[in-house]
Amino acid sequence: MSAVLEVEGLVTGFPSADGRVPVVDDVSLGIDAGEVLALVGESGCGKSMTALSVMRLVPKPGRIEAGRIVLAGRDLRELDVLEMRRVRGHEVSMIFQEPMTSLNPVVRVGDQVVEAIRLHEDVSQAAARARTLELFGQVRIPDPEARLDAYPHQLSGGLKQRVMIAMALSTRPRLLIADEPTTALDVTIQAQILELLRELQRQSGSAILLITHDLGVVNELSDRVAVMYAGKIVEQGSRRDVLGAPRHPYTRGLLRSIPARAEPGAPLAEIPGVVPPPSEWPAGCRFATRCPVRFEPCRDQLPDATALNPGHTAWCHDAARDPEGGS
Amino acid sequence: MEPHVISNVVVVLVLLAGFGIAAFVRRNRMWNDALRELWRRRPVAIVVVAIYAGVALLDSAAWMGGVESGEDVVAAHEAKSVLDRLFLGTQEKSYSAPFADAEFYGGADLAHPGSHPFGTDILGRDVLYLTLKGARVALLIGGLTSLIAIPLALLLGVSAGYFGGRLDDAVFFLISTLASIPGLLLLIALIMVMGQSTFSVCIALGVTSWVGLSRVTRGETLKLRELDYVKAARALGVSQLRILVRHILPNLMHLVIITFVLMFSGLVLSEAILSWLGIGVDGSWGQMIDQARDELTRSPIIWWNILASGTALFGLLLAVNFVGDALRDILDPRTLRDQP
Amino acid sequence: MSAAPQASAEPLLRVEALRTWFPIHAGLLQRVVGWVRAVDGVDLAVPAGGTLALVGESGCGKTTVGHSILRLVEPQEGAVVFDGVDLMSLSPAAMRAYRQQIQVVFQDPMASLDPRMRVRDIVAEGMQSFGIGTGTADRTRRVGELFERVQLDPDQIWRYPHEFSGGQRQRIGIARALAVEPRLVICDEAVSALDVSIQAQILNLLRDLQRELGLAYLFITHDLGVVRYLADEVAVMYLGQIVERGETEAVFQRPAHPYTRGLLAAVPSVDPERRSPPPQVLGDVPSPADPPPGCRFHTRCPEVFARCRAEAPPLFRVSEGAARCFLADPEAGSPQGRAGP
Amino acid sequence: SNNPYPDADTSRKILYTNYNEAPRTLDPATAYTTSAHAITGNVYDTLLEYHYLKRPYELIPGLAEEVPRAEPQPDGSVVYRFRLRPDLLYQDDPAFALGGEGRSTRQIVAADVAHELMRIGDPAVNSPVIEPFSNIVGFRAFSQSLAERREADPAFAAKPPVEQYAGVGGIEGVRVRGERELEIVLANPYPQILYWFAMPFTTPVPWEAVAYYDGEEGRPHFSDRPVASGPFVLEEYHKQARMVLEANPNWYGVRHPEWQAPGATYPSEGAEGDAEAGLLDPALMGRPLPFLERIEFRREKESIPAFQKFLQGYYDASGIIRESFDTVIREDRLSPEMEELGVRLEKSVIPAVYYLGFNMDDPVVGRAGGERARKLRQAMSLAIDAEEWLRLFTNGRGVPAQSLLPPGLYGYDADYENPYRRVDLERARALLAEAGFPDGIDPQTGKPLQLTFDTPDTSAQGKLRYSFYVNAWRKLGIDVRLEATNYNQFQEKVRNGAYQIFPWGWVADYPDPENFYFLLWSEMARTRNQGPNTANFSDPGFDERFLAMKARENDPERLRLIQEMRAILEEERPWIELFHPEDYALFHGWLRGVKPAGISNPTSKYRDLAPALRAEERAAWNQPVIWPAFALAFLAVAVALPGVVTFFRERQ
Amino acid sequence: MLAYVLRRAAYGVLVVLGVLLLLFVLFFQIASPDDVARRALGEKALPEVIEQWKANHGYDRPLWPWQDFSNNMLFEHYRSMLTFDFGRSDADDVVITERLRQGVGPSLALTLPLFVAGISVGIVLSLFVAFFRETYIDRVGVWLCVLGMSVSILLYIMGGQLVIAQWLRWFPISGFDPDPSVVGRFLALPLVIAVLSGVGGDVRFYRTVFLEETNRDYVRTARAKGAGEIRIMARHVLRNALIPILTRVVVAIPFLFMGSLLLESFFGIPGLGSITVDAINGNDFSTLRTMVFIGALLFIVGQIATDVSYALVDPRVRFS
Ligand SMILES: Nc1ncnc2c1ncn2[C@@H]1O[C@H](COP(=O)(O)OP(=O)(O)OP(=O)(O)O)[C@@H](O)[C@H]1O
Ligand SMILES: Nc1ncnc2c1ncn2[C@@H]1O[C@H](COP(=O)(O)OP(=O)(O)OP(=O)(O)O)[C@@H](O)[C@H]1O
Ligand SMILES: [Mg+2]
Ligand SMILES: [Mg+2]
Repeated sequence: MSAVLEVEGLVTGFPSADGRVPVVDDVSLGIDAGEVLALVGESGCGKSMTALSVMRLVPKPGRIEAGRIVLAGRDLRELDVLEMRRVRGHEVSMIFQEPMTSLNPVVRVGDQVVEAIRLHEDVSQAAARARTLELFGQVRIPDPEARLDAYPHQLSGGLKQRVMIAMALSTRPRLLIADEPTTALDVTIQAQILELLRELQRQSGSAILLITHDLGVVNELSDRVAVMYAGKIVEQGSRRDVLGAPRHPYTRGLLRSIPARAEPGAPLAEIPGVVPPPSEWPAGCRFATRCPVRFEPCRDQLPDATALNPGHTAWCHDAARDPEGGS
Repeated sequence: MEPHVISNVVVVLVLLAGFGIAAFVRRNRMWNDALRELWRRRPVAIVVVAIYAGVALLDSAAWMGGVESGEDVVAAHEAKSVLDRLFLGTQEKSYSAPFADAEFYGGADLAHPGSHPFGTDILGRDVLYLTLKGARVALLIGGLTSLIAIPLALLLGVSAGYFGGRLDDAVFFLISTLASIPGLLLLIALIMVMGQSTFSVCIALGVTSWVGLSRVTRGETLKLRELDYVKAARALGVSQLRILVRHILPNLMHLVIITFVLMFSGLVLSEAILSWLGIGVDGSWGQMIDQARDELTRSPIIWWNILASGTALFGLLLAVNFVGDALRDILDPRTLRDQP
Repeated sequence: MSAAPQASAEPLLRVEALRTWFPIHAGLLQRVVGWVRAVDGVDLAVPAGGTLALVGESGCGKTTVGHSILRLVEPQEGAVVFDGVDLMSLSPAAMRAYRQQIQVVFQDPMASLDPRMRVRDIVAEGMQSFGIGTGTADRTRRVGELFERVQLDPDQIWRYPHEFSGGQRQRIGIARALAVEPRLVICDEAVSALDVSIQAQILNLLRDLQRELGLAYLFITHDLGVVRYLADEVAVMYLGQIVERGETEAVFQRPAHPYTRGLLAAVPSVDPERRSPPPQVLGDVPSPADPPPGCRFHTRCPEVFARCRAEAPPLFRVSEGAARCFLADPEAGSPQGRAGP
Repeated sequence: SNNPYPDADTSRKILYTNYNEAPRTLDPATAYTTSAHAITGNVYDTLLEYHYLKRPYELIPGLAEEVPRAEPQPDGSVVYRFRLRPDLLYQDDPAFALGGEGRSTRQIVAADVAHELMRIGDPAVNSPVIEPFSNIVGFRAFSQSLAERREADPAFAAKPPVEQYAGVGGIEGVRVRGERELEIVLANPYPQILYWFAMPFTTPVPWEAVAYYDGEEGRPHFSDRPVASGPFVLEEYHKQARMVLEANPNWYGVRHPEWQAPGATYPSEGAEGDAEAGLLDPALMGRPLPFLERIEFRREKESIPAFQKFLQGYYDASGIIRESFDTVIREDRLSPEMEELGVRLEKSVIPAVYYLGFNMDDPVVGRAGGERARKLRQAMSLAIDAEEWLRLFTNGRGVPAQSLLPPGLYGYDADYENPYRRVDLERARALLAEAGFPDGIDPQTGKPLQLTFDTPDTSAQGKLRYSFYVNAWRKLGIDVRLEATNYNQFQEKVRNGAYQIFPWGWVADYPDPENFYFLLWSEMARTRNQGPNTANFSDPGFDERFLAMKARENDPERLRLIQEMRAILEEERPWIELFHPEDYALFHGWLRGVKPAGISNPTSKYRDLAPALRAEERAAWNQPVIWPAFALAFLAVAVALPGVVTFFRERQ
Repeated sequence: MLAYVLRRAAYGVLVVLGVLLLLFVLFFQIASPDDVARRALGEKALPEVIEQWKANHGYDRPLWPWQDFSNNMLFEHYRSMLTFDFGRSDADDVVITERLRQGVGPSLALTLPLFVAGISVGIVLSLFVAFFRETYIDRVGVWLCVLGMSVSILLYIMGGQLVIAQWLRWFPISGFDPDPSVVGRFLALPLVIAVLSGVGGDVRFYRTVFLEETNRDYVRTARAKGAGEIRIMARHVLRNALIPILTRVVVAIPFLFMGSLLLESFFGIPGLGSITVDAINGNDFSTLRTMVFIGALLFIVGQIATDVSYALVDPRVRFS
């Protein structure tokens, strides 16, 4: 399979009192056609910035500082503003976490999808509208005809997220980035949305970059998983490998602290401490401050990628020391 | 009591309040940080405002005696402020241009040639002196008005927002009613009814300006009332009064300060308009501008009066507006968020 | 089970037929044109030293139940019996004494701390209010102790809330609740806003505190994983009503109400070997201002039948608890006239 | 273009002038302000007029065929006989339909003058000049019986006023003898009465107009709708914006130029200096009036724009309104810039006096203070330098006053020097010490004597002006507080007697000393009798002489009386006489036949202008300067452009 | 929607009644009819003339209903104001309604273009600076705005007259003539000055609003769709920003009125503002209170209109 998106050495930084802070630091990813890659990690670890870097929508004063973002053979960083605009929404689409605020409150939802279509395809208003109606059916919006003319506030959160999905899919993008698409929703709604994404992905074959902090969602939807911690990817591999046999202590800790996996009554395994803010990142492994198995080199030496199973990589001195290991 | 005694007491109170606030700010990290940030962003504007305030204080501390009985015999029996004393005996007979040696019309020699950087006015008074005296009036307008408006606005706005119900309905109705009368007209009507004096101008300005602030505080209180930390305090059995004082008021303070600073320029500008209508405050820059209007048709034109008073007014407002702007950015989380 | 409550004993908190409706105003004179039935006849019981979890979808009225118990909103009817005393009948002054015994921890760790107060004052405020401690210095000392208890650095008590991380702020919120030595703590989505690794720290803390201090929790959450981990009993809420109630394990193993079943099925699995089946419960929760007639769940119920649409089911006793569903009606026998899903 | 008038009007003979405050009323019986007389004087013709050019003022016949002489009667009364010109018409007006279907005008008759005199006597009209007309036999009685009948008989009160007047039998001393003859009988000699017949108060007023314009059913009120007998007709009356007069085609001067009537012909002889001033231009002399097609009064509330428009040539004259003349005079002459524009300056002393008055009812400065207060007043008088004031505030326009009589009036003595009307601080201090206020210190308080100075002007400029006097008194050590209120509050204070020192002025109604001295007659005391004697001055010796003087023609005895009264005032100092203002009117070169009138006397009909010259000058003076607009636009673009360019070039 | 409009209108009526009560207290209780009569008639007026005048102007009744329920000033005040039968001016007996009728034309001739020009110039300029946010254009723009806001309108007017009319001679320095061939000349200068004096505050406010909107999530969505900056500004941001802008605009209605007080007086435009200033100077209480009432009425109507237009712009209000 050919890679739809290839990110190499991406660095995205924000200026701060002491120089620029790379909130995304040397991140490399690859997504193949028809594949769902989940990017997980704790709040503030740089997931959204990675996604926005791909879209080249990093908010000012943030800036992409290095790296290549190759989408279907073209480095997006080389494109000029107009070309990039044609890529956005057309070749890469994005769904955001907050369906409540991500739609323009004063424009009818149908028109917002129509706009997305007509920005990229030279079709008539009527044709675009017909397409929108069709899309609304596809994303299982009940009574799609009436909903075309509804305003966002007239729809529930689940419906709004469906509209967002319809909008993202309207131009059949190669890559769909879903930034925490279900975090704001209730479980019963989340289950429906996940089901929908799963189904749409099967039909369209788009690649999906799924961003979430919920390992359950990862498990439900993804093929491969990349775990991010403090701006860096710490472990990457197939869903089964990462969730079933995690090799990075952070991934392990994360999985163990999920209450649903824990024995009722027994204390939860916890990762002590908090994610350090970018200014306090250690020079070596970023997880070193909280790691239960850290040893000498962790503090000052950046861990190298350690290939474990085919396609399963961990950036950990411990894993490098004991490639077979695991608990 | 003699006016100058009151004025001196006020100076002392203002200074005490200033030290009190400074002490509070020093202890309170949050305000301390905010002020530091303000100083970092707008040092010039703050210095300018401080200079104006200093001049106003210099013109407020007054005492009797120590005045040579010159031309003006009565002056020896009047309390003179520091500023008055600095400019004592600078009187000329009539107009003279800045730094001139002779009278503007007629060319008679001046008593103090070359010593009037802004010239003198028609009665021969030093324009720099008059302009500096205007600072006190401007700050008096702003200060006295806010002393009336802010407590009123807070009292009504906060209690309406917090207790809701009938009280809120009543206050909201009062606010709507007062707010729907165009401010200047209400101002004029009030002053005409009360008779014209500095105090009544300030009362009228206070009455017309508390409404806006009250609306802001009411809205904000409505919001704060529903916040978790207020609910938590209620769950902790904290008394209503204490909640108002400890939780609501401090969280409104930044709004009050911002509104006040932004209101200040509005007050001084309104006073200028009132002066034009003949119901302003004696000695204000508005009045000086108004006095200077006819001088613009004189030929040769008398430009220094309007330039001095206009610039003084402009300078204060500019500095205040810059400070207010920065304060808003620093204190108001809403606009803070807006900075990308 | 380690801390099984004595079933016979009078629970610490008993809520009966609690009803809290919010008026909807409209029209020329702001007349009340309708009601948001946020809480519409809720019964619950929290045993002393035990944990009751209240779960349900967003907007179903969980927070309102919590606030009604504390009388932060005034319920229209119902009884809240705490330690044998009906709180609803108390005057505001008398109520104040009881507030000391029931405390609340909120969801949003930022919004629940006054940004303009030092955390020492935040935590000490309740003590001052109830006269705990002998003076300022004593209270400060106690705050330091509480900080240690919730695993915070006692040297940081003079800081402001924004100088703490989310997990730390939540600990401060807990310390504030503990400061007045309550017997019941209402945790309103106290861990929902936190990352899993932090959430685990807080959950452990809450557990430890319960053990040490014998606290009872009314734990409001929408995360079923947390429920299962923490709660002795669970009450599932839907549109202002309790639809199922029972011991946690029993409810998780043998959910009696179709909504509970749907809810459990919808939780994504974290087992890489297993993925959830397609969801059973479809659609959105109806508006509490205009709840459907009959069974409130019938619009989304996969097992709906004619009676559900016409008649509101009462709570039927099921093995270890109760369910508000005609399927659990012991008298109905086999469900006749059942419509297809 | 900055031409405020429609371009089509450029070539017409329209005089443009401006006003500040619209007249409150145009009813000739009540209108008593300069601004009202600017309209009523031109619209209503009077039986007598003043000669346009001659000084001292001389009465000439207007609607009357000649100026009547006093005819003393054996019983002490005096009769004046007026005879109207034949074939006088009112302007066309729908009101005349009341007198007969389809009529649009009618002849002016003697009864119309009598009608107006009765209106003055009618208490409901509330005329301010009842007092001088009370010299007419039966005038007071007429007022009284009218009031009584109305009180007693509501049906009577409901009738139209003319019928009511007829019902009480009119005024005994006003006898209409046929259409054109009118006799006025005065109970005692009052020679000044003739002047009143040169004022709009006594114009013929048709009863139809009063009855028709009653303010009902959309008809305007008579006070807003004059019905003209004079050279001009009020064409448009929009108080807030403009008033327009058009030449009246029904005026006798237009219909009968052959009469060469003195009131309808440009005079051929004038006063000293008129020939040099171009007033005796052969092109004007002897020509029938009026010259103008139209007069437009534009409202100008602010003096700056008004004056600027004059400089731009859009007003033909400027500086007529008293309040707003801060003009462009240097050292008593036109500035060179002005002269370059071809502007002419006309100076004339207005028969008026401005003064600072003491309230003689006040215990400190007034009568009750006795000798002590008199010395105080004298001292205060000695501190005021009117000349300096004039120099500062009016560019020296005005004659410092030594007595209350302005130049040009009978009894004015240019050589008279008032010992208390010069600046002598030494003497003032001495007097003050004698008065018991050494160095201005009030022995009771130990502080400077405190007095209040009540002024009717709260404007900033007003305060400046009055500060001058306050500063002068401070030199004596008297602490005078300025109490500026608006005009009405000031009047309130005056009515209640709650004032000490006040500024005031008086402009003559007619050129006779009686019109000034009555301001201090005790009968006219303000607080007691609501009269114009605002100082509440009351002195038996003064009153006696005043009454004697009032009844006399100008003769040496009268002069003696005047000097004696002057001596009393000199010593008593109820007033500090300040100055007699000078009117410095500016005129553009294209305006001809302009002589300032001084007293309220309409002169528009004598004015002429050259529209072609005016158009030429205006065009030359008003070339707009355009380049700053381009410069500004260029600057804005230059500042913004680099930013815009880099913004669009920016690639991420 | 209709119910909403009605409700707003009903509250508006209530506020109108409140305003009238306030006016009554100010203008009748505090400034008594006797004073007013004497001010109008002058001091020589005889007592019976004063009584007559008070009767003519309807000032001869007891003030409050509890003094005489069927015949009192309060009810009469309400009746006359609410039926727009304002009676005659205290100062010169002119029928006030007539005077207002004369004043409305010139006022509207000035304020309507001013309203439109002010808003559109403000919005265009603020869109411009908001578009170039974080460049020096934005900073210079904001600087200029603060600068402009710190100058008294008196100085604007005096300076404008001096420079534009007197020195550059572009327009007549003041005056008004409804004649269509010249009316534009008269309005140009006040318009330029008013727009100039107000534009600073407006731009600063609108810019904040625009920036606030450009940081919203839906803008990010639009960018992610591939929409260009200009399109985002015009289609998305502007419409949302209209909501706060509308509030500002209504707040500006009385300011318009107040501004026109100065402008009309300075420029000799015989509109409502001029009438008001004359009434102030002439102590003409009946005209003044009518103007205050009309001002308040305009504001209240404007506010209702905004709330309704809110509903039109903002579907969240429309469908609630
Ligand atoms: N505008 C900004 N200025 C400065 N720093 C920023 C800005 N936006 C984000 N960051 C920093 O970038 C880092 C990564 O943010 P990002 O939004 O990518 O996190 P995330 O993983 O998506 O978190 P979440 O799960 O909360 O969405 C954070 O540490 C944040 O502090
Ligand atoms: N003060 C109030 N006035 C009117 N309606 C209210 C009020 N508070 C809550 N509601 C409504 O009552 C219903 C229940 O609200 P509640 O906050 O109790 O739900 P919840 O279960 O806590 O939801 P969430 O999970 O979102 O916190 C909601 O529909 C809400 O809109
Ligand atoms: Mg994110
Ligand atoms: Mg909740």
